[in-house]
Amino acid sequence: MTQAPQGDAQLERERRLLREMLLVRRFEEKAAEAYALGKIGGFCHLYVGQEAVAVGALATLQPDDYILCSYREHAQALVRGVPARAVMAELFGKATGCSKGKGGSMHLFDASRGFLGGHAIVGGHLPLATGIGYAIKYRQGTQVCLCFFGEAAVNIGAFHEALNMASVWKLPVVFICENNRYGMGTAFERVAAVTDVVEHACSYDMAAELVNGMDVLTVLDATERAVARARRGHPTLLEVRTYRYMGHSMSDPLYGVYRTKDEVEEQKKRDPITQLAHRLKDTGAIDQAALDELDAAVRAEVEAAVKYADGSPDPDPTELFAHVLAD
Amino acid sequence: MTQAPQGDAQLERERRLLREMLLVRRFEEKAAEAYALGKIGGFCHLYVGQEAVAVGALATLQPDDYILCSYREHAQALVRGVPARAVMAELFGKATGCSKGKGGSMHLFDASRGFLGGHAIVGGHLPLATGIGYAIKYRQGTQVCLCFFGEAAVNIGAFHEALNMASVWKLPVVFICENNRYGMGTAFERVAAVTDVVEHACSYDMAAELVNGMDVLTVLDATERAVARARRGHPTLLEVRTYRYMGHSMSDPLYGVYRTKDEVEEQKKRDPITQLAHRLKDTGAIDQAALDELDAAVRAEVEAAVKYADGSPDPDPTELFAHVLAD
Amino acid sequence: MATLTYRDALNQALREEMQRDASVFVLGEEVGVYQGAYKVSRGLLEEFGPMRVLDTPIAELGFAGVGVGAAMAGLRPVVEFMTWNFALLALDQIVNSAAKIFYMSGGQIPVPIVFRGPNGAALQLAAQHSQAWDAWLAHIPGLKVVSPATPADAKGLLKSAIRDNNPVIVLEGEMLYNTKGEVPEGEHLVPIGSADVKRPGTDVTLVCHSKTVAPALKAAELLAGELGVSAEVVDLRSLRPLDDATIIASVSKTNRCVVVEEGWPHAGIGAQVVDIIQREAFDSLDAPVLRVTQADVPMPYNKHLERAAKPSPEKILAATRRVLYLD
Amino acid sequence: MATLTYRDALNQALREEMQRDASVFVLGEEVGVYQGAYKVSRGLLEEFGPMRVLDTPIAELGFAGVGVGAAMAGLRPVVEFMTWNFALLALDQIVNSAAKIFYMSGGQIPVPIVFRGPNGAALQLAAQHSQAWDAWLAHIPGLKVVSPATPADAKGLLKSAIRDNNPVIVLEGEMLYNTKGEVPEGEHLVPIGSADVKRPGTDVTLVCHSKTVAPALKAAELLAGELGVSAEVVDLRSLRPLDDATIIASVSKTNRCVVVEEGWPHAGIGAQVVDIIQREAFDSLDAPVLRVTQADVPMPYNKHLERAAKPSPEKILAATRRVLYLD
Ligand SMILES: Cc1ncc(C[n+]2csc(CCOP(=O)(O)OP(=O)(O)O)c2C)c(N)n1
Ligand SMILES: Cc1ncc(C[n+]2csc(CCOP(=O)(O)OP(=O)(O)O)c2C)c(N)n1
Ligand SMILES: [Mg+2]
Ligand SMILES: [Mg+2]
Repeated sequence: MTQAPQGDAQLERERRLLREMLLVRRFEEKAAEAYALGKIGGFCHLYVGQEAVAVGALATLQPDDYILCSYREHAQALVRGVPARAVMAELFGKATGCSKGKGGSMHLFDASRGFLGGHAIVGGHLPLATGIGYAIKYRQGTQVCLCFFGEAAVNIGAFHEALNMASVWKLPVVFICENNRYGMGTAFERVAAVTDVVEHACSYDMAAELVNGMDVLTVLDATERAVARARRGHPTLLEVRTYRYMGHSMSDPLYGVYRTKDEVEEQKKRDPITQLAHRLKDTGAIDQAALDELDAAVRAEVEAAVKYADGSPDPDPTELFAHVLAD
Repeated sequence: MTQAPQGDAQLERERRLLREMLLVRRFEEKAAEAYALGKIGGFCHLYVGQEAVAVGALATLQPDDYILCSYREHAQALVRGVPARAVMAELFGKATGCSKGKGGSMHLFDASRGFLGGHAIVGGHLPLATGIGYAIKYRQGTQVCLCFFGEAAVNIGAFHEALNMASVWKLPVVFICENNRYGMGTAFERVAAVTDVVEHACSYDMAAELVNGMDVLTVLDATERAVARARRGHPTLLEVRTYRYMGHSMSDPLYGVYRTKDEVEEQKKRDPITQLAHRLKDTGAIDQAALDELDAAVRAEVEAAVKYADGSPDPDPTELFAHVLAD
Repeated sequence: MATLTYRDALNQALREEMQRDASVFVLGEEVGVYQGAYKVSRGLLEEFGPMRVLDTPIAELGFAGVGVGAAMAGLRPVVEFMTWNFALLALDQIVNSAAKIFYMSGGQIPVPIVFRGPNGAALQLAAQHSQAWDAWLAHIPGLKVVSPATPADAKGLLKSAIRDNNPVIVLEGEMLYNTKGEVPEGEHLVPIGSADVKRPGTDVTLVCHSKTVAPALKAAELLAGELGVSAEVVDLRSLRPLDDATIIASVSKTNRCVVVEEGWPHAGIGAQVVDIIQREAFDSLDAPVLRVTQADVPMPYNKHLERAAKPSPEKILAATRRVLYLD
Repeated sequence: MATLTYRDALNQALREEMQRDASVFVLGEEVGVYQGAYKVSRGLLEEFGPMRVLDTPIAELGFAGVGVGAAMAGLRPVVEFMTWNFALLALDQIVNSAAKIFYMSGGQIPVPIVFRGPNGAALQLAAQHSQAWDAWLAHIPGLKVVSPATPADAKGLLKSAIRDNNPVIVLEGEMLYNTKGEVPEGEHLVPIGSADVKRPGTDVTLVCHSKTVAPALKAAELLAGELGVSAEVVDLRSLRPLDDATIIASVSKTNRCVVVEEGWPHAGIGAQVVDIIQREAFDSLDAPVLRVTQADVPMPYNKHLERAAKPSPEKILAATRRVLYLD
């Protein structure tokens, strides 16, 4: 495990983590607005409440590492450095989007950053992660592949097939289960015999950790351990306990029949952004003015992204038939 | 758990178990002959060496219980009481076969005995077992469903999906994994991160037992416990350690490159039939003469089955289009 | 007659059949507590309870198999796929279990089950969530496949499907759920295998089904208005079996035909319709039959590209002009 | 030129491409230690080692996804399905991942992968093991699909498939593996998308592919002998894209056509061929195009029923007599 940075470096790092969480939060809020205005279509799954997971986990990566996500992946794309305007433009379906407007919210891609999507079949990308891990080992590379998915994906066969092979072949993959308690409107305990996802690691002789997903530093540390293990050729299953503040997607109710408003409000008290902001203020690392400044900067960035997306052209009609096959 | 029979009843029972194992052994030997003669076609998977599993497990059932199997199911059909001639006729593809000659070795069916097949996609019948368990519970019935499958099926997603649902819904299903160490030519440890199949039960909060599959009484006892538990509404995963003497199917080599002749010979020393025969002789429950008589009777039954199958007609050509759809 | 939405017509069919037959139950993701992802099962949990309205884990292969197993044991499951896109994971159970067990068992074990859900594209759901499986499912002997276009047909075909003793595929449409129409109260059954002439005409036949019926009717209007051409609109309703007679009768009268479908062109349903027409009405054809289908590409996210990919009244009109040699 | 079996031609193609390009590797069940269930990969493990000849668990969905992931990361996997029947479980990865990722990513991430294995019926393998997926796979944009009938085409098409930057489906045949033919040494590439006239003729066109080429050629012989009819036999070789030009050219010359395929009739490849012919060669057709397919039933086990279900020279002859109006 790499030595955690000290003093200023650590503060600097924490400020960066705070900024990234804020960026995600503001981006998602804007996306919700744009969706309401009909500028974004289809399914749009927001990350509000879960920011600490993507931000903490991705802080551990090198530029040549790989990332695979489900359809709830705006945050991972942003944190990985895909420009907010390219992500927003993709949600708007514009030619300037990171998938040229052909993928949309559920299918963000940026090959130049090892960001390999955005996949919308629950569990479908887990075998892909094992395959990417295999390619890394095949080339005797030192990269890792981080694979994010929700807890409901644990009930589908692909999860098991992917973990078993990653373990048998000793691949550099970190499986990050974002356990936000619900798969759409279904509480995990109603459809899973065992609700501690980490337990599944035993069946695959795989290292595992249960992680508090509302604390970005905890996520970062746990992922750092897992990534180091991966670079030594051993996969890990991380169960990160987190919570989704908004509806499953923009087409779903905010609370729904499956959870109470109180529960949601209760969870918001553990808000990862507020927590870190407080800590930084308590330690005097940042004051309210600096915080407001940070927030203003982030809001400006997101505003600019929306303007950019709005002003960008739709794909040329000929794009319909482009990229069906590679040359 | 039902009281185990005492004295004579127990001896009588053990003689019956011996007879059933002998029937299976002789039947499979004849099937191998018939296959060599081209009277049986397609894939034909024999049960030689594994007799104690089907015989021990099925001894615990009531007439209205259900049984689901993989393609290696001649034994289960015979032990369940499907006449040897109807099974042999099916292998011969005759109109008098238990599936009218349309299913063959891998698809034996006898609805009247709750024998619901004979399924040839690895893992494919496990969800069916869960569904049958659901139907039993739905009708508030007291039956159970026994589901047999090989250890290699544990690596496929359907196994996990089926076990999770059986546990969440508390269904009367006993999942019997016949661990004969190999899936075709692949040793389990080469493709499974964890080789104790029972460990998977933990991920589904399911009762489990590791069972010596070369001892019919051990199998019977363990299954009896599982069946009793099922009738109380709790599924069980049984891992029964057994061994296949012959090739994976009649199209595969006897030993192959994946195991040695010595290993096979070594295993034969634990032969379930020899073991029980010895015990019965030691206890004086049966003498050599009676044993020979029993074997002769079984051989005669199998001979008669072959004659019957041989003499039976092929399905009428119009059968090709019959039973595609039910009325 | 009451005016209902397509959604409520399906809901009524489910409720009436569940009231009529205690062996009918529905299962799938979110069908219970959440009232159905598209609210087709609204209110059923409250009326029939959790055994008959079963929320499943995200495990399409597994719960499709659970349905088949329950059907083998004599129940009449109605399996809802949240969308047919996810049924790709369940095809092994639909094709290898549901469609074959009656045949393989020599007619012993019928599988009375319904698989239903929205099929094809909605709006901007992108490539993985915008697929029409009409041609694939209709390809399979042992299945019946229906695709209602109106609320009345939705109710009548779903009721017939539930009473059928075979696996029946019901292809619905998210874009149809809110469409309104008159629906007969109570006992209203539409026989599986009968097409319906939605608009009579004399000059050209427009064959369509499901979501393409509306654009076909629209095109027929335009044809009557702009060109004084009388188009007969034939709604297939059933894709397997196809109602050859109705198709042939219409084309024998009009001598010209355009076949419209939502799916991809290559080996689509339309190709089969063309095959039938040229075979059975060869001499009455005055022009080649033309087809209007989805563009032969994965569905793009951008809404303009998506619109350009879908069949439309304009495209149908253009094709019709060509079969009428008006260009 | 050397005379090789179809099996050895495939083996040679694999070996040559693995020697030529270090990023090519094969994976699947039994491909390594067991030398391949049908010995297509014989000797490769010894020559290239376990990283490049990877034995997988029985997890079709999982290892197909592993292949796709490896391809996304730049390798060129050749995934072997022991038979295509089992690929039913992997269709989500083939259709939703392999065929769509290049498009959804706006052309950023090509997926250069081959999925290969025996397709369709062999002898008496019964319903679950005797399915031809030609029509299903050819239906999907984003895939290429080839189906070689001869050893030379098997080598040339597999080599082209491995070098292609797209997912390519290679449909082989267990009944073809032992057939012999001349095979060019070394660099022999058959372009994907080109049909081949296997026998020139003037009076009628017989369109076929894969296992139906032999019966078509046999029928052509009989036609020449018995009736003095000159039949042109067009081997499609590639099912997606189809070589429309070659088909049209032949039918424009012969004015009559019979389309033969191994699969089921309803929305089969033959239907698409018929659609093309009646659209592009309408005026040159002197008779309806007729089709010879598998009987529209699940494959029965009994060998006489099975034979009756399959296309045969006799059936092709009978259909040809009808398109020639000789009956
Ligand atoms: C195989 C499959 N089944 C169903 C769906 C529809 N669906 C999309 S997301 C979702 C819930 C997933 O929940 P979870 O895995 O916990 O992720 P979360 O949305 O909570 O991040 C469902 C049922 C799908 N996309 N894929
Ligand atoms: C999904 C699937 N993949 C591959 C096969 C081919 N196949 C048939 S049996 C078998 C091995 C199964 O081994 P195991 O489950 O241990 O059962 P055993 O044969 O040892 O009884 C394989 C690979 C299949 N039938 N189904
Ligand atoms: Mg969740
Ligand atoms: Mg085994």
